[in-house]
Amino acid sequence: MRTPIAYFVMLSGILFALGTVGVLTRRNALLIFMSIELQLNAVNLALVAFSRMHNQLTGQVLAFFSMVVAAAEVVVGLAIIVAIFRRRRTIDVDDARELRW
Amino acid sequence: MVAAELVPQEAIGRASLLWLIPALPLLGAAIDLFVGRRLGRWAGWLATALVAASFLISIGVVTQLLDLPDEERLVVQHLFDWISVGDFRVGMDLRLDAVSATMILVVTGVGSLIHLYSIGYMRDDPRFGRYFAYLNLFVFFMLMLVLGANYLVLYLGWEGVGACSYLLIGFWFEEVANTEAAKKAFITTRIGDSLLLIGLATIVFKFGTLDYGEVFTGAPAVLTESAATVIALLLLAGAIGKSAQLPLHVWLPDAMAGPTPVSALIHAATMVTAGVYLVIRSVPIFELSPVALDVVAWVGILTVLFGGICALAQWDIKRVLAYSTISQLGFMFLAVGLGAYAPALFFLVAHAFYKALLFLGAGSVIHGMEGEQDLRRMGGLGRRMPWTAFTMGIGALALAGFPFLAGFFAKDIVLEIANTNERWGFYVFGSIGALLSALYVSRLWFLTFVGRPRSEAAEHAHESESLMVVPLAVLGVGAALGGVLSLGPHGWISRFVEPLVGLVPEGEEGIPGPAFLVIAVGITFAGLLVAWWVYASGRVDWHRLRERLEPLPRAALHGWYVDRAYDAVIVQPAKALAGITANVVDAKGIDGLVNAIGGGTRRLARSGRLLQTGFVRSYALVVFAGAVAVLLYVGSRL
Amino acid sequence: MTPEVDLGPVLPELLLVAVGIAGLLYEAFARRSDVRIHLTLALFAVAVAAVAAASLWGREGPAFVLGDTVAADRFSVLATAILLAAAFVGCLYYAAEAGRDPSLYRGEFFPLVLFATSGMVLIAAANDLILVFLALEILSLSLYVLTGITGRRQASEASLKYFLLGAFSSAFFLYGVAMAYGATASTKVTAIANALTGTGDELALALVAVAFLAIGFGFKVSAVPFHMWTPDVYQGAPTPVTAYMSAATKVAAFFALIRVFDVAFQPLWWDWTVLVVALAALSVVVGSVLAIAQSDVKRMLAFSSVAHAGFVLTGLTAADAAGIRSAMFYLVAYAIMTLGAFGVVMLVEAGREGRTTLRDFAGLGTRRPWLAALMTVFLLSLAGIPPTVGFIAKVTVFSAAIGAGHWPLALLGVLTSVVAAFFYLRVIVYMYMRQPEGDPVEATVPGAPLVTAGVLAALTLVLGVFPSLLAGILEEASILRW
Amino acid sequence: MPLDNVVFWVFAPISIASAVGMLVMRNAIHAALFLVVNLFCIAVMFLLLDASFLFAVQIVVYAGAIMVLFLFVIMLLGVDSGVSVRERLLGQRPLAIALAVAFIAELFVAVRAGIGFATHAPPGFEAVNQPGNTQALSEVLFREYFFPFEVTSVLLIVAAIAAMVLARRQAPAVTQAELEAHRAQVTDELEHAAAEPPA
Amino acid sequence: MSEHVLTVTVFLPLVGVAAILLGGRRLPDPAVRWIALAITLATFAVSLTILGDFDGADGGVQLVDHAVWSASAGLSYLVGVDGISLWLVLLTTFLFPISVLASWTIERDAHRYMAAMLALETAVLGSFLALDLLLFFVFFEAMLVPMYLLIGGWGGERRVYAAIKFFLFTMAGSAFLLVAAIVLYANAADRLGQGTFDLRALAAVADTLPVGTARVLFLAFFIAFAVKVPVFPLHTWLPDAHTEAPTAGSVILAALLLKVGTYGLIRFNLTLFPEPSRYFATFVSVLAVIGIVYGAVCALIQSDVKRLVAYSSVSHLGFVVLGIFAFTEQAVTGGVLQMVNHGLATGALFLLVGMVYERTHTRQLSEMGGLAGPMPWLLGAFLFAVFASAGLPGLNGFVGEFLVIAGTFAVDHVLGALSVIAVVLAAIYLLWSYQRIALGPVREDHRHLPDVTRREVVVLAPVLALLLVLGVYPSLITSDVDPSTERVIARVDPQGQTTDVGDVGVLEMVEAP
Repeated sequence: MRTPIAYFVMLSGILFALGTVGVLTRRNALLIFMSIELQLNAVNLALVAFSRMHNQLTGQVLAFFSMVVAAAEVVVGLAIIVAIFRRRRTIDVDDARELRW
Repeated sequence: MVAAELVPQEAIGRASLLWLIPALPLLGAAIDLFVGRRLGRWAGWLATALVAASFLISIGVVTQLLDLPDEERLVVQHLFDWISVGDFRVGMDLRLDAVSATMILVVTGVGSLIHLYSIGYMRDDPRFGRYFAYLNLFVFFMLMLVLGANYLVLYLGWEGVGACSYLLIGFWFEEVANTEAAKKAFITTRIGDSLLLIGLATIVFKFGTLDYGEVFTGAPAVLTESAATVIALLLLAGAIGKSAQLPLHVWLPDAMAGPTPVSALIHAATMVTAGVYLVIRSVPIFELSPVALDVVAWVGILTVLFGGICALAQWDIKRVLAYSTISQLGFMFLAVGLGAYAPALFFLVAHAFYKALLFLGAGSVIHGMEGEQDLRRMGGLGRRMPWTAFTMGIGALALAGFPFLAGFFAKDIVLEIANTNERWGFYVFGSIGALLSALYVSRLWFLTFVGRPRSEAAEHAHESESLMVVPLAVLGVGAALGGVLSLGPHGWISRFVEPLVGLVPEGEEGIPGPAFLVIAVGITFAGLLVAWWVYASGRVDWHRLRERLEPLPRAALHGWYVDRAYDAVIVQPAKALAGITANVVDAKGIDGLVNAIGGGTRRLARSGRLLQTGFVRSYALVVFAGAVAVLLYVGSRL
Repeated sequence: MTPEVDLGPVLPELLLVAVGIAGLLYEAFARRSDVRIHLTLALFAVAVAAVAAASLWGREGPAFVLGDTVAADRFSVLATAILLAAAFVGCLYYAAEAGRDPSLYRGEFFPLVLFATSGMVLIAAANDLILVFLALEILSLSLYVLTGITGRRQASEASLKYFLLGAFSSAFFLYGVAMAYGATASTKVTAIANALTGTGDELALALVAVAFLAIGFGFKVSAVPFHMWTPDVYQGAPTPVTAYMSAATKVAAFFALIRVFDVAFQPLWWDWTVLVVALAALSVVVGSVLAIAQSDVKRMLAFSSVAHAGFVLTGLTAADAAGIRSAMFYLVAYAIMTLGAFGVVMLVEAGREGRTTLRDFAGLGTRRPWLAALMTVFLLSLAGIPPTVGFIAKVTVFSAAIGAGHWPLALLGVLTSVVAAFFYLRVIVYMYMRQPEGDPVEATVPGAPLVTAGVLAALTLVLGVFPSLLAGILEEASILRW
Repeated sequence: MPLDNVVFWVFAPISIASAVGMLVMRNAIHAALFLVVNLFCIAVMFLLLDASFLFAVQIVVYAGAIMVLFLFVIMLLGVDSGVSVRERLLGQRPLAIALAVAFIAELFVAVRAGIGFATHAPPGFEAVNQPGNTQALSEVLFREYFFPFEVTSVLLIVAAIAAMVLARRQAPAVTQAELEAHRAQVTDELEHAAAEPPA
Repeated sequence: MSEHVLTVTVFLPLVGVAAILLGGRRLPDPAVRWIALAITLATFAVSLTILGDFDGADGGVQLVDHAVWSASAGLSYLVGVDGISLWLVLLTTFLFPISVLASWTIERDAHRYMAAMLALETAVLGSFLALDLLLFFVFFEAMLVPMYLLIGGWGGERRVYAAIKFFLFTMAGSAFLLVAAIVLYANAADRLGQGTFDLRALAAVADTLPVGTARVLFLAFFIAFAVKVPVFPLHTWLPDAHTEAPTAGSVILAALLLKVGTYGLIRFNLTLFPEPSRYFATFVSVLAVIGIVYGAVCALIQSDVKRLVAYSSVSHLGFVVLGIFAFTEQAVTGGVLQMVNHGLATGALFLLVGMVYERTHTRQLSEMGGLAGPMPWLLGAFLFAVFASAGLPGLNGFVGEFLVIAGTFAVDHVLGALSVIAVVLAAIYLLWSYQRIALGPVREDHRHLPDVTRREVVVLAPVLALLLVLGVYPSLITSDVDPSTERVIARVDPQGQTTDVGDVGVLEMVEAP
């Protein structure tokens, strides 16, 4: 393979940063959540890249676990968002600010 | 020329009763204080009896002293260690020597007479018992002052008499003026006392002790002239305050607010003379500093003139006497300053008699006039109060320096010593002072007892009860005959005291002896005659005369406005300063800073809590910013 | 090769999970779930797990089991003990609260707490970063749900915020795990340490890993600037949950942090202590200062917990056994006093229609003297006033920090505790120096939580006077092998 | 240019572009679809890195199951129109972008120092992947990581409970207005409270 | 018993706390009062046996009671008494029954009040007796809480502000102390291999510190104690706290709590840091003199009588600090004596102010006047205390003041002389305030106020008697204090030029030339 590992790591970093920007700028709870998924995926990319770098499969196992976690998070997250929506009829996170100051 | 410090003798025989002399009045004070109300009139008799007992013991002790040879006339009784820290010890020690012997006789003698007088004078006072408690307490402290064998016991008495003076001046505390006067007396003297305290600290620094014996023995070796000057001046400051000398004299005229017997005892006979006593006591130190002695003399002479002029302008009978006291104390200071310690002590004794007499007489007048004190409303009382008039006449003549009465000898010796070529200034001013004394005292007597009654009260005045008159008579005898103690510069009292304080310095005579005597007597008669001419002859309208001399009499009446000057220059600025310190520097400045720190934190918190906007995205932003910051740090470590 | 399976060291976790599932089944199939049965089950689980944990104290055997992913040491036993205690108290509180107001009752609370606790116990014992991550997720997900379990408006908002920020920060944590793997080719704590000891080749990635892991842990322990969720969530969550969460999460996360930083990244201590110092300083200052402006007691305690995280971090600036001991002691103390304080808040809240503002504490000293007395003890302990355990805890962390040369940080910590004292005292002011207002619904105080709080208060004082009771245990537990 | 390089340089920009697309899409469904594209690109990267099993899982689980779940919820809630994309927080966007750029830069520095941009993956990964990626992976997973694997089951149970708990309907308690009023009152009081300096 | 007498003394009041708190509402208020009184009296009795066991000639620490508290952390329970602490302990145990008795009229929450008082007693006693730095700190901090509750719960109008200010101010000061103590501990760990807070061991450790470090640590200790004393300019908590505290609170605050500060200066600053003590002596002395004058000046124009007494405390405590940092035996012993004296005199003043307040319900000088008419005994006692406070010889305030002045003057003429200003100012503010309270015309509604009650006589008589006794026979105290101060000075200033102003040797000088 000719592509340096660092390229993959940097790509993961860029995607992670973009995910972060998504968390920070989107008001839709679902989209924020999707951005977090993007971040987790970016990390997976890094893990797999490192796995390749070290000539090991451990990294891939880690990525596998990370996917499981992501799946579980999705369940909980979506449940919370649905619950919120039921109560408030909106999933605009900027509206959820009764708790402040 | 100072004699060496004597060798102290043990207190044996009658002298072992020395401690009883102060103890008895203290006992009286305690009893009268706690159960005085239940004792009723007996409170007064008890107090009087105890002071009289002290007087008797004093006589017994002093006679024993007299039996000893000159160089052994020093008895020290150690009661207990008052302070003992490290090598610094202060004993509660009593010291009987010629000087203190003289003083205790005066204090207990005059004191018991005034106690007796007070029984009558204070008869109707609701706080009769308490009055005598205070009076006894005063005698106790005064005796401690003079009997103390070290400066700290002296200071104990010194402050104690001040406190008693405070209590007694403000005895009728319902009147604000009285309490003001009491406070003024205490505080003004305390200014002097504080300097005295520094003086004591200096003595401790130089000698490591406050014991008279050690200090006096060591003084010539330990003290340089400048050190001696410093200590002497600090002691003098205390003396000036207590003896109401310029510039701390302002409290004494006001102190007349107290009951008149108090003025007689404290503010004429005893307490105010403590300053003179202190200087005489400290002769070994003063002798080392000619400068200090000069200062003493100058303070004395200035006070003589100042007091005399002010006394001349007063309308209040007691204020005349108060200024007179100031002036007379000036004479004593003058004497001390000139090195005439023994004569000064004699002056003190003589003054105690005639001034106590004058005060008690004035008290009798006031009593007879139902509390009136204004000379302008008196007149012609001589017929209604003959005993008072007579005895006061003796006192007045004595003060004026009428030949062969006590005051004559006293003043005469002082002027005689001043009568040298180098010191002719003191002589001249002293003579003027003598003239003023004669003038104001005869003015007082004439205005009070001669002429027509100038008020309703004066017409109905009555002689006081015998309880009050007897002491007058006894004091009258003393004032008249006190001179026998000191006939000439080498009288009895001088011989008694000189082993301790040294001889009267001899100087080259200025005005020859006979001429001097003529001048002295002439001055007295001149004063009496002028006063008679103005106030008693009826040929002069003294009101008009006074008006013509304005504004001088008014200025003199108000003590040359020294009070007002002090108020404007010291008291008011000090109050303002205190106000600024407490309300601005402390409240706004220091505490303001404290509150600002607190308030600043709270403001910070109040604005800081707004960071917690409730927007989850803001929170995420902060987290991310933190992450970037952490990475930035990591980057810096690469 | 089949790996040797020694489940002994994870027996407490297994027990918790097993009973948790049992509770879940009961909840699913019972017609009307009964809080008493749930409570009994949960307390039973905790008790049994505690016994299991206790038996591990004297365990002989390999230090690392289950494929070297779990460390079987006394360090994790101690953590287990504290966490079980917190779970115990949390369940008691919730049962009482649910008994008072049935509308608050959700049977799933108990299994969730058991699962969360199992995650926490595991995180303290995890010897592999990925296991740390998994355990972290178990406890986090449980807590997200617990926060919103009553379904009330504020609770669900708190739950959402907690979830979004939690997921956000766990992404960072995971990135950290990835970086650590990238740097050392392993995620085993001990292996990382060994790898880093050898050469400094891939130091850069290791440092990045440290940074990301610090962010993840910082979030969990609510260290500034990763604390933003804390006040909102503590305030919004039901008080029993807050009590449990504030004590247990912090303990678990700190134990994990200690193992990761003081073992895995021990070779890099020179670098990470600076980070810890910065986080500690920020936390104590921001936590203490911002608490001043709070009018809600739960929110105030939330900020105070931020400050306390700072104090634990202060102890951890000493990258040695002393630092670990001090941090552990502080965590024990913190768990005791925060559980107690929130317990009292819960009991007060019960009489004030769910409100927890300072005003609701007015006159408590006369209304409920015992409650006020207990609260006073906890507050003084939180403020670090002797003779409470909070004081000794502060002294130990400052000792550790000063021993490591960080005296300016210690000074800052002590000074900010003065600031902190202000708001703790203010509660006392309200309790004792203000008249109560309104006519509160004086609900009868349930016995169990009151007794629990009483026991905690007694512990606060006893450990404050005899801190040496813990000394031996801490000494043993602070030995981390690698 | 070797094939893998080409693939990388084709899919990397696409993945970034799709990520950006997700960020800027008004419509949630569009955003979700961009995310799917992105996930697919990452799956391709996995393939490049010889992780064929993960490639499959990525597509099946992520792009398939998870994203479908997302889309399902989006449609269920029908909320897309309800959420504005206007930024109401001052400086949020510029700050977010600036920080992201800084983040990338820092990472760049770290990666350059840590790995270096010339370092290639070592050869011999085929040996590691014997007898095939999936089997090899399962060896590691079930030997070395069997315990974490078991732990994930707890995670999934928790997720299940979460869904159970949160799906229920709730009853309202104290109204927000009441609480707000109460709090405002207390806050007001605090302004003039205890430690106010003396007037 | 006798080997644990100090421990018994310290913790006996806690028994009372337990009894009162456990008794709770079952105990009626009178029972609570009597329990508190009995316990404090018992403590006093026990403390008197200390006096019996104490060897006054030995300047060292005696009756040491030691127990390991936490071996791993190097903490120990270590108490002991020397001449300096002995009389402060006795002052404490003496004043507490009186304070309890003075609080007899507390109606509201008597349980809590008395419990706080008793807890306070333990804390104060512990502070005076602890020889372990951390143990001291524990008691030092623990003092704050009951005092805080007393001020905040039973104080005047601005009690909450005053209580919090008191608490935070002191705590802020002690922050430095804690850090410095731990630094010493860490150094002990370095040098001895085992960390310790034992004062005796720490002194040796402190000697090995670099000069700069020692000086910084000295300052840290100093700040803590300076707040407590309080030394200018850290005094502003004091007027508020004194003014707002209930009577017994003010008494204990002024008489005892402030003394913990000055005691700490001797016990810790001087003993641990000899070189820095010398280095900063002038600085501290200047602050002390500023405080002496400043406190007096501020007292001059106060309109609230308790505030006035509070500022007078600033001034008086300045004397104590001045004495301590003169390093002459007389000054230091005088300082210690002055601690006791100020405790008694100011305690008496606060008791009296409290009694007057109970009758007139005002502390404003402008609203009083002429009270000596209806209440001659009460105001007589007041005047007695005023004189004692003003340093009238024969009463207790004088001897200490004089020893300090003389002892200081010997080493620094200027400061010694300046401090005397306060002698005058004290007379002014005390007499002026007394005049405005007691003298002049009495207000109509005050005309029939009752004079002292029997209980009040019991409260006042012992204190007033001691004012007199210590004025006449201060050796009662100084003979025990002196050997201990000698040791302290020998440590601080081993080559000192002037350590005993009595050691001039005049008679040798007379003979020598």
